[in-house]
Amino acid sequence: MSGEILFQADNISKTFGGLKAVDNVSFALRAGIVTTLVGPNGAGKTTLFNAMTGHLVPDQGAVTFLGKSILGLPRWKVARLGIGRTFQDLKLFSHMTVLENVTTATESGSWLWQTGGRASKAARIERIERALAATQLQRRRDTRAVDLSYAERKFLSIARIMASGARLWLLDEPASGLDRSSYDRFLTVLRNEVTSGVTICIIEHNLDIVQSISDRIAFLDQGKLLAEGDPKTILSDPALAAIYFGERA
Amino acid sequence: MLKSRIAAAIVGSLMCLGAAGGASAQDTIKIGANLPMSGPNAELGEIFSRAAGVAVKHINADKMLSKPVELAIEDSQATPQGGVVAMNKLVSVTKVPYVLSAYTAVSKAIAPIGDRAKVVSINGGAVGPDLAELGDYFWNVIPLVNFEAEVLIPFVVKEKGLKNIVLIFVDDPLGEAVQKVLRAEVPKAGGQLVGELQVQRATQQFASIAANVRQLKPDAIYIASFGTQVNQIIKQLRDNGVTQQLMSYSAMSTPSIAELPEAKGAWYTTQSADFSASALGQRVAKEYKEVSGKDANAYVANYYNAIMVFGILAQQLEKAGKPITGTNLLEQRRASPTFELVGGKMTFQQNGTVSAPVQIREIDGTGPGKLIK
Amino acid sequence: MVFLQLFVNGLQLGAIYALTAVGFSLIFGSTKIFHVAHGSAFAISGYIYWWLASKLNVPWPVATLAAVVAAAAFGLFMERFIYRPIQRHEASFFTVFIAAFGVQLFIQNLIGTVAGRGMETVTTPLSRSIEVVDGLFIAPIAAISIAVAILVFTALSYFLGRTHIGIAMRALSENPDLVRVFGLDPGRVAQYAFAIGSAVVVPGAIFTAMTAGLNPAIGTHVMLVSLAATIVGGIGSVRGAACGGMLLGLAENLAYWKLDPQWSEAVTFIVLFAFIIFRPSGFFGSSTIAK
Amino acid sequence: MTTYIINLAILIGINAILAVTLNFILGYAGIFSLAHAIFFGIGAYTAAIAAMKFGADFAVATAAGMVISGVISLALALPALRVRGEYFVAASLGLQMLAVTVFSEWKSVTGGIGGLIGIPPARLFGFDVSEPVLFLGLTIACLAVILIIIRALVRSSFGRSLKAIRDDETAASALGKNVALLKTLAVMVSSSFAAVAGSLFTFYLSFINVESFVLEVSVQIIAMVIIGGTATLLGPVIGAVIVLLLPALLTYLPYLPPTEIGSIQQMIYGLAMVLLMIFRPSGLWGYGSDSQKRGEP
Repeated sequence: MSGEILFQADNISKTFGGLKAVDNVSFALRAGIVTTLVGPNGAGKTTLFNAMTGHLVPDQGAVTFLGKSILGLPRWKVARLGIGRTFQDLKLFSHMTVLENVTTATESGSWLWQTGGRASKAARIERIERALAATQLQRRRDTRAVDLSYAERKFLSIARIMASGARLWLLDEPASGLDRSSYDRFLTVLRNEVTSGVTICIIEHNLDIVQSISDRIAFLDQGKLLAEGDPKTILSDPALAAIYFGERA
Repeated sequence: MLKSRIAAAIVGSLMCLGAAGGASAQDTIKIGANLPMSGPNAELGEIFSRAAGVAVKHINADKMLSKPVELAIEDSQATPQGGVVAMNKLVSVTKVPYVLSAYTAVSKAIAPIGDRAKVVSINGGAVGPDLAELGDYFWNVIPLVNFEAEVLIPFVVKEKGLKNIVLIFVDDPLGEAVQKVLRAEVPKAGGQLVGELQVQRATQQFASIAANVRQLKPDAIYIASFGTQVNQIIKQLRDNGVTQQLMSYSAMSTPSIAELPEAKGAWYTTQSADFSASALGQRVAKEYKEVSGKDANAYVANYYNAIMVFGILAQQLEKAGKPITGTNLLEQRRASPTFELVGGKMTFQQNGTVSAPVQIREIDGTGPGKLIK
Repeated sequence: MVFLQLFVNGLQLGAIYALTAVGFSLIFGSTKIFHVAHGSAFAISGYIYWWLASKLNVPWPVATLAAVVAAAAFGLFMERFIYRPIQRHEASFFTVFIAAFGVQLFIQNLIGTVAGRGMETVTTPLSRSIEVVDGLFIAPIAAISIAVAILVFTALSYFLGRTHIGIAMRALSENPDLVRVFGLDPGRVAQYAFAIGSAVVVPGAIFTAMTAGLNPAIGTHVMLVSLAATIVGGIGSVRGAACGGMLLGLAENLAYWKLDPQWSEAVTFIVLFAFIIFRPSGFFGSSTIAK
Repeated sequence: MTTYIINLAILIGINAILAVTLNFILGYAGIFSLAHAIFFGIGAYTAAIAAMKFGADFAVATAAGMVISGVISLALALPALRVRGEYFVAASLGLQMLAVTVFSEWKSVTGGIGGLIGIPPARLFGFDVSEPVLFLGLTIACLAVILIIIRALVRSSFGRSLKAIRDDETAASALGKNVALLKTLAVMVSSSFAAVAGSLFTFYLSFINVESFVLEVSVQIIAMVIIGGTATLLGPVIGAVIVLLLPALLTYLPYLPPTEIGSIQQMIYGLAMVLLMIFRPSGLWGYGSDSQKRGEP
């Protein structure tokens, strides 16, 4: 279960005023699988995401997507290459309706109209409806994002990335705070997407979630990549567990 | 639903605009005043309107006209847009034949409206020379600044022997007009214009201007600005070691300058508004002091005269049995262009400007100051 | 020598600007309220002082005290009765802006009606400059205003650095949650900020009344300058606002050295614009708001 | 009487255009410009010069104004890209003050404070439209067209992208939106439409000077937008009506001491602003009193 390498980071580092948030990390994301980034708080998981999506430029190292370097590209260019992400604090467009939130995700063109004519318009609408259906937000399509329930907001952020048509998803704690049922729904959504060819990288704390969705796990601590491998080996490693649960060995 | 209520309110208010307009009663003769009644230039608007008020009182007290005269004051805020709105209201709602105006920019903006509606606008405050070219229906009852400078400069240079003049002027039509006049007059009188310092209307700090003035070592400084800026220039020049003679035009005749200790000894020109000279003058000065608590100055004379010009013309029209319209007022003025007013005889020229005797005064802390020429 | 003269003038004006800017910066820093009515506090206290000192011949310390009280009271009033009610509905930035502007307009015209619309000055020998070296004139008030400015800033930085409430204010400008840690409610801190921020304009107002003179519209100009100074210095940084005010005062005056006078005002805003483009965080500011 | 109402209506129309165009960037793109009067001014001066020097038709003069204004608006877009919130407000303020200085000092073009006088009456495709009634028609037509265009823009993908940027710039860019380009476009659109108001103003007054394009005017336009309600189509129009009608109505207040009338009007106006903001912060046309963070920098 290892497709071609979609995304590659080669010993990238990022320091904030002395503190090494990401320390010489190298790892790859293979197409069609779910890779999970685990590690205690402050391990540099989100910083790594930011470095991968151009939200910040690593001090050193190389970042390539589909073999092309995306280092130093502006965020919107990175996004247009097909790397989508969600945020811990969702960052929904609060005063826009659910439909608007999802629709605008399909419209990356900057001009007064969208290029591509009828065909692409139809395609966009199809994508929008699919996203709404998958996240069961159809009924709420005309509600403003601020007025949604917490779970609904989480799903909206997923619907947005789904509609954007990105082929690599970077999800920052997407399941945190979800109740059981919506959490199961969430898993099925991800699974379907993966089978339909999307590659996913997740930051997650909850270990049984990690267990249930990961095909691969990368373990970070204090900005370093300590281990990478399949869930069983990583999760059964006592040393890592020790670090994860905070007793420094 | 609020929105519908808003809509209703707007419609309602428009109607009441209409009603108010229709309701303007005709048992009085209304004349308009389009003056700055708010904002930084309102001090003058206050003086102008009070002076006009005194004149109206006289016209009514002396029964000069068949119906009592009533003054409708609108606020021009000393801006073109404000002036235009106010002018439109005076012309087409209050329906006045005669409007008091002030400020060069405002006058320029409202003159076309007056011209179209055949309503006379008369200015007694602004002195920009280009006010002479605003058409038949725009009159000036104040000698424009060029008259004043032409009198002052020879006096200063020849009689007082102050040869080197520095000009501080505001960058508007007035300031530039003065600049033009001084460039011509000073050399003609045998003096020299050693410096020209332009300031913006908004400027309030003049310490560094003073520094520049000191560098130029002039014998006298001519200040061509208006409103509170004149006060600030005078005070800060004196505060910052400029001891030379200060001089200006009628803008220096505001009470707040008269009270400004730093202004003592400054010379300024104004059309002769010697209130003590005539009985009329004394009456005006007295009653003005009653309403305002301040001594009458040249502006008081101007706006008093502006209203009086109307009173006299209207009286003559009534005698001749003609209606009091802008057109008739203009005709009548051309027929009899000379008026007996505060400060003596005053004659309108064909282009609607007056030539009045100009006098030079020295500020001595008592109202308009002492007459020195 | 001209240069030196202009420099001295710049320092004097800069001191006044700094004193007004600091108040604005303090308030904005700790409440994130864009207090455009700050100029009104300046106008009010200036006129109170003028009225007491030159109309009623009250001794200057009393007049000053009254002015301080008036300014602080105005600040508290704004916080309590204007800004707080508005912010109850998560008011937008410009809702606050318009309300504050409305107040400014009201105060300006109120002063005009009550105190008259001419220029009013407090006459004092202090504003008369003496020729110290030939060609260099310095008024006692220049020295005084600079001294007072320094005094106020030392006091202020002591207050912000040492006292409980002061530290809380600084914290508030960093992040509001921190204040609860101090066991203070942001409302209280905000009131302090407004009271103190408004009170520190008083010296500037009084010096202006003695030098340039007061007029009802003066608040607007003051507001513009202190806003500019705050940005140039870095939002929320008292030290920054002080330096910003100084810089603007100097720039405005040194402009007379080479430029025609009518450009001196523009210089202020050229400096401002340049700072925003090239150094958005100002001298000392944390560029949190700037992207 | 009617002439007065018509004249007032024309001014309201012109200001409504300004408010609507400002709302496009303020309400929808979250760009808080204190410099809108600049583009009003550029439109006015351009139209005036086009008409005086080249006897240009209203349409031509307006088009010229729109182009020039659109180009110069890049000066405003620049800070809009670098900074946000109060910083941008201050930047636009600085720009506004600079523009005023230029307007009043570049005398050869703007006539300084003396202004430009003797602007010919408006002609449209050869017909004289300077008659108040006709001119009112012209004004309303312009306003209507602009409203329609803005409505279309707001509902287009462009409008959605702007709103997205307003609500969360980071998320917008993470969805592939070129924030810089979008903001620049928005500013250009808004500024060039503001120039239309300028052109109308020029032909209406047949005299313009810098005093009509100063900071106070920018603030008044903002007042219209906020009072009416940001990010609503008609809000700004309502705002313009109220802001211009209020003082006009106040002039009918009886028994005001004549010398104080101006100040009292201004005080009531100021007070009205404050009360409105306290009791209806989302604007008269806005969504009731539900909390809206929109407009938060």
